[in-house]
Amino acid sequence: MIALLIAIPLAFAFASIPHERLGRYFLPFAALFNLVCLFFFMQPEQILEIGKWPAAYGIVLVLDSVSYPFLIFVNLLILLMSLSATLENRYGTLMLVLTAAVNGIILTGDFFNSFVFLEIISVIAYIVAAHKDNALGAFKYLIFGGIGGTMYLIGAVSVYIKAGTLNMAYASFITDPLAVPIICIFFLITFLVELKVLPLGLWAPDVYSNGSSFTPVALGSIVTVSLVYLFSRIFLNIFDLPSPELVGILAMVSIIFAELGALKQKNLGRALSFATISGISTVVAALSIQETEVVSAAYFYLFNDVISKFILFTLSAYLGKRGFKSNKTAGIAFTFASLSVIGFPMFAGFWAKYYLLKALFQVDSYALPAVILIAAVIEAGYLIRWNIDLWYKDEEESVLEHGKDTENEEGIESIEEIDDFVPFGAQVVTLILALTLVVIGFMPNLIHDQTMNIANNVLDFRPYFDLILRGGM
Amino acid sequence: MSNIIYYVSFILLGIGIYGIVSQKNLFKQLISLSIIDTAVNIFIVALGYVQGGEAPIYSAITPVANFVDPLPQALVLTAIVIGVGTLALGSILLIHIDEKYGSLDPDEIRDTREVVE
Amino acid sequence: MQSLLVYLAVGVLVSYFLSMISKHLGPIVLLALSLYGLFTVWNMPTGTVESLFGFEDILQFTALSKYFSIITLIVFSCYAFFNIVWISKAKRPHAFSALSTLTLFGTLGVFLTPHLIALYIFWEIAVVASLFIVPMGKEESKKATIWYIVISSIGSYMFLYGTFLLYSKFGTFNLFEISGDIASESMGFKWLVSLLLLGAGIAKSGIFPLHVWLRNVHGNAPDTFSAVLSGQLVKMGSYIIALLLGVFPIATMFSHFYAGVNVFSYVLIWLGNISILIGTFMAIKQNDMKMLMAYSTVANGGYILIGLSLLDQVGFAGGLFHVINHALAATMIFLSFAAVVYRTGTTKIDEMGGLIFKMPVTFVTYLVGIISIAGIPPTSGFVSKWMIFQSLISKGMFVTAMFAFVGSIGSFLYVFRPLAGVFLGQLKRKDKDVKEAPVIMLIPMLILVALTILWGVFPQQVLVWITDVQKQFGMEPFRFDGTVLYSNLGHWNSWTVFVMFMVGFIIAAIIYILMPKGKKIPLDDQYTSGEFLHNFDLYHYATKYYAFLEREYEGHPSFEDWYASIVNVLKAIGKGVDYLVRRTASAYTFWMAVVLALLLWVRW
Amino acid sequence: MTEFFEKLVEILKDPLNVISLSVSGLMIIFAFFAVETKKIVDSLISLSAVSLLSVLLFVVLKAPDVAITEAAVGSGIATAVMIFALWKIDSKADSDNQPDKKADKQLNKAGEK
Amino acid sequence: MMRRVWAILVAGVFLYFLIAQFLPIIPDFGNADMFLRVSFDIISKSTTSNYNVVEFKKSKDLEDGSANVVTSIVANYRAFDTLGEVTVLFCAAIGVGILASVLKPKRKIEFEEHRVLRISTGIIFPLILLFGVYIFIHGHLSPGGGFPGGTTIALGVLLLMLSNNEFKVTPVAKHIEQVAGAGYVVIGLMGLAIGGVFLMNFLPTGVVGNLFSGGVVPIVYILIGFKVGAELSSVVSDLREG
Repeated sequence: MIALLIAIPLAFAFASIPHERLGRYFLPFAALFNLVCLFFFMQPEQILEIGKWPAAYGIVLVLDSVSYPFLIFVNLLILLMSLSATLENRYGTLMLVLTAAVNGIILTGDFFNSFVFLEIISVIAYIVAAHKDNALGAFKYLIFGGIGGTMYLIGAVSVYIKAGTLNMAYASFITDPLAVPIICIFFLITFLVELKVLPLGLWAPDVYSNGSSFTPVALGSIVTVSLVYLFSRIFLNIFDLPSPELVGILAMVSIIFAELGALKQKNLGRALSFATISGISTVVAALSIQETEVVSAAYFYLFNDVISKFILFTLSAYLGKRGFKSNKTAGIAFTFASLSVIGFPMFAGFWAKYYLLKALFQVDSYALPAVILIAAVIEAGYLIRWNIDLWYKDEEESVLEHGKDTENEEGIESIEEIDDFVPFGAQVVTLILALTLVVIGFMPNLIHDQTMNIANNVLDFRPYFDLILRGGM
Repeated sequence: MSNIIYYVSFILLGIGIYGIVSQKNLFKQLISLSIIDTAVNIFIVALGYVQGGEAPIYSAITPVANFVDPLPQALVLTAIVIGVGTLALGSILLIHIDEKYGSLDPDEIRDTREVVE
Repeated sequence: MQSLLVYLAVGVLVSYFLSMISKHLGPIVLLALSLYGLFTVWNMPTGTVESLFGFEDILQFTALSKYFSIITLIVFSCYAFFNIVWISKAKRPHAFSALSTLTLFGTLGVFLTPHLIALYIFWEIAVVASLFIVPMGKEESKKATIWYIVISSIGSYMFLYGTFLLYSKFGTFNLFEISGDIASESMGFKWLVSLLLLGAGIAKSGIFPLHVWLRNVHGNAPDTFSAVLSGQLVKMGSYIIALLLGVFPIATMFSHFYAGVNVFSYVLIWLGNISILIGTFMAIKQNDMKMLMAYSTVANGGYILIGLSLLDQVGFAGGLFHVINHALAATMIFLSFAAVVYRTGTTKIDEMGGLIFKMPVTFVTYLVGIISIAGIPPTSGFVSKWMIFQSLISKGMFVTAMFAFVGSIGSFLYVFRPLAGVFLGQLKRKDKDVKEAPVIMLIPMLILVALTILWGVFPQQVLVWITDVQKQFGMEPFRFDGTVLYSNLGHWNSWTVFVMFMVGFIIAAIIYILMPKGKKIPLDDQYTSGEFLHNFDLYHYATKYYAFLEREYEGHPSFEDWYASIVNVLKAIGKGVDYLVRRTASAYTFWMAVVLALLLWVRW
Repeated sequence: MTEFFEKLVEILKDPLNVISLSVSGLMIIFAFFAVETKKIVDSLISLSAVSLLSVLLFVVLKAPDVAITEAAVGSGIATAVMIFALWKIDSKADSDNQPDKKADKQLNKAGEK
Repeated sequence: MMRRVWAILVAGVFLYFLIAQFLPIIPDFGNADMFLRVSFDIISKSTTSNYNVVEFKKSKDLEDGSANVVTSIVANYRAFDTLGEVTVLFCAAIGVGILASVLKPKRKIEFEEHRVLRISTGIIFPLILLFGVYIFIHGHLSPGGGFPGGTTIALGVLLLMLSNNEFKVTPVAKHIEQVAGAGYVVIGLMGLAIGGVFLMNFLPTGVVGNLFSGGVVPIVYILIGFKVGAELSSVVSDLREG
């Protein structure tokens, strides 16, 4: 039954090959179908042994109370993206496959299977990254991600060699004490690459800043969420993180340097991609401190960061050279999102920072809060600069030259539809998301209870293993 | 022949990484990546080898099971196909890069980019 | 209090949507709200505790809250009253009114809660609201906004960090509960927390290391909003300083250092001295009248800081008193500037002149304002400065006293420059048909004038509030009865002084009337070597007005440049990161090897 | 020293080991050539040689499925795809297409130092 | 030259990690003991029942009936991985199609026609096709399977391309791809419908070693073969047409 989450989008994708634009129309329905299934027909704490092979031999899909919220969140994001982005002819099909892959990587309980889904995601990422004639960035990502994928493959196979099975739950019984840290190093490198923690995240800005309306959203929001899930599944639940202090330090360095890189940029998309790096590095730094409060705060931070960056990236893609004078709704959504990223009160971002700092101080880590706050100062600097510049910009002269996609169709369409440049769907979606941020800003418990629940479950291994042992359909 | 095959695959992997780092030309980097893939495949298959085992196929000559480990081979099948998919993408991306910048040498590409931006 | 805050929160939306009907309705809503608030706060007994939005006991109405809320509401009512006409000049009237109301909401909230997180939330609300008003001003105001947000968030994040430090130690966010047991902590912790928490106040009230934003922001903000910025928002910083210095047992927390003043206060006093110095001398240089008043705000912030951190009977009271009269003075000065700009359309001093004939009431407002700033009786400005000087002298802190003295001399100088440049002197040709500002604008200015002189002559009302504050903080309250103020060096009767001044004024008036008038000569009457000069600027008062002084400190170090260069360094690092990003996969792989080596190195 | 030689001899007794050892040596040489040579065409050819030799190695390792897949996919389609890409890139260098000469010109330029 | 030194250092770090750290934790070559690995039960086809000896052409109605154990893993035990694998290739094909369609100047690769090549291709191509089909139809008995078979077909198509310039892959390939890919998912869903589990082997697994054995394994492999063939040939033709 759980397998439908993966099978249905995949079937849609295969069925939509011959017609160019078919996939683009299927996408919302597939995402909606997944959501309906999740809400009404599937409840947590069930597993599926594919092909009726017992867990150790075959592949298991696990739907426990950790993966359930992540699934809902990811499918929601996909649904919104399908409404907001302008997907050219075949990209719809790719997004359908991405839906299947993301659901799969969250559901699967098998190392090699997660590698396969990781590779699907990477291949789609390479294609999507090359959108808007951004081949060079995509190629760099391809080479680097290829090495990362190889590392993951070696890790998965050596898990099989040591544990005799590829199942995640059983793999945690590796008797050799020497083996686990070594294997974890392979996984860790892959995750540092895919989660774009500097210095391994250097590929990200060139990929995200191609001015497309769905590349940064698909990669920066959707894929990132699923990979954060896999990261916490592997390093918080099954094995434990090798040398967490080093990971924390790397992430802190990455936060600061990414903000500095964003400070300098003349191109909104590029600045935002650096901001994404720093945001996700914050999450990684918080996850590397394996305490319940901190982990839950990290998920809250991820939630806020993903939604805000969704809004910012979508609008910045449609923005072109124009300011907000002509389009108030877009401007309001943009401003709300950036205020939430900086962490001003009345928005979700404030509570994200609040819970994070509170939890960090409770576990007596004083460096990370300082880093986060310093980063917030820099972020405030450039994000407010962008806001002011876009709000108070006259339509003709643009103070900052904007994006390298101005010579192709963006530039032409900017002439006839100067007054309303953001498509209706994108406006509605961004406005809804911005209002969500405000609502969470007033009622943070809506999310905080969920994240606390996730954190409690992800940090003890027992229920997961019991679930696998119990088996079932 | 103890572990020599492991060393061989590691050395191949090292050569691939050496190629990626040392070669400016992007095409060379793609080639090095596929060398890395081959090396990893050899390594995985070697992990599944059992001394004196047969190929894991029930047939007239090997009626009873005295097989090498078939699961790594199955994994390697998957890995090979994934590798070729990546390779095809890389080639078409190279064509695009060459169209846009007229070269595959990062230095010249960077010069043209400075002009563009 | 909760009802007041809720009304304000609703008022934000109301003023926005009413502005759609007629842009003049927005300020009227704000005026009504702030008058209502003034009425409520005036009659509210101190010590009442309420809950806000279901959070128990989060609002606590102390004497300090009462004092500062009254100042805020007075300033805001005059500001709103003034805006009723001025709003037609605003760029985005709807947003302007709504954000002004939001600013009032935030600041009142700051004054009403001792809960540190709630305080931070209200603080940031006020910052955000004002943040989006500032860029509605001149063209440079965009850059100014960046200065504003960066420095203000440096301060507020320092505050947040200190808050969480306290929380991790004591497990509560309520400042009054913390204050008891902090004295027993380690010295380093006490220094760290106090400095971090004061960081917000220092950044907000433009004390020395973080004073650079005032010139840009006050100078470029919309004209009337500069009044709120300098008259009210800066006072949020003073509130934080007063609150912490009052609530924390600073005297017992830190060892005594000099003349009965402990180390911490001494550091603060020196910051105040430097601010007075910088503010005064930079104000003398300015040619833009708004920027000039911005630097005078820095100097007065220094006075307030010195007065508060003296932490004794007279000095603390003097600091609090200086808060209110600088609030009034700055508001009326900026409002009069706004009136001038409303008519003439420029803020450059040397582009105006002789407006006294055209706008007499505005001139009177400005005159009283600068008299109060310069601390001349019978205005309230003198009283506070007298108290601060008394305390300094009685403690024998003559260096600080000298700084303060230089500051007041300098304030004579710089306030006279706009006076001479803008209002006296020859009327410019282009200003021939300038009229007096509309009546709606004059009324609030006159109200402020009346208040300043009233509290200069009969300071009892203010002193009652101040002594309440001192009683609440357990200090020995300031002694006074009627109009006679007692310090331990002597006493001062403001009524007698007022009578004497009036007598002197009348005598001067009689002389002025009886004596023959001087003859008026138009500028073009004079010539050199047979050539008529038509370049009037050379003959303008304001050109090279204080050249003899400015010559002395030419080429002084400019902090704005220092901070800008720091930003450039950061940008250079960012450029380096960008350079790394633009490499190919080879370099990325190199970094992967570095990380791998680090991981291996850490394992051993 | 001596026991190493004894070990070597004892290894070389088995012809399978001889094959795999020589194959491995060839693979390493070809791989290094593929990385270091100036002309892309040469490196492509040596790349396909590497994967063909790995087919032999798979056979020795008793993995016929992998061997046949590698033969078809790794050295068949992959090489064809890359050769096509190379021809396209060269044919842009100028209109007529004798791939090899173009490869010389364009890739000597690209592959220098 | 400096690049090479750095490169040697980088490769050295990786090699150090692999040889000094990673090699000690993996068993020596050839000494892997199968009894600790799941593949032991997979070989004896007794993951759900208890251990039994599998004999060629004798033992019947086991849980999995294909003589080629690798195939039984790929197409039955870990069929879900294979679905993902097919998807990877599918995405790569789509990507090549997208990126090739936006190439600005269309530069088709032309060859000078050669008569011998054309005629011999006409003779050989059916044989290649036949061979590919053989490979994936016998995937569960002999080495090979869907991927090499499909690739062989694609190579035959490549030969056609090389032989004459007019040849191009018609949209039929897309439909084959669609039918095969959807068919795979549909088989999985049929398993869900019949056996209640996704990708369940719902057909009877005959005698080990017969052509008609292994339940859905041959069907899956045939579908994969067609799909891979169609995809790879469309990739090659996309790359050529550009």
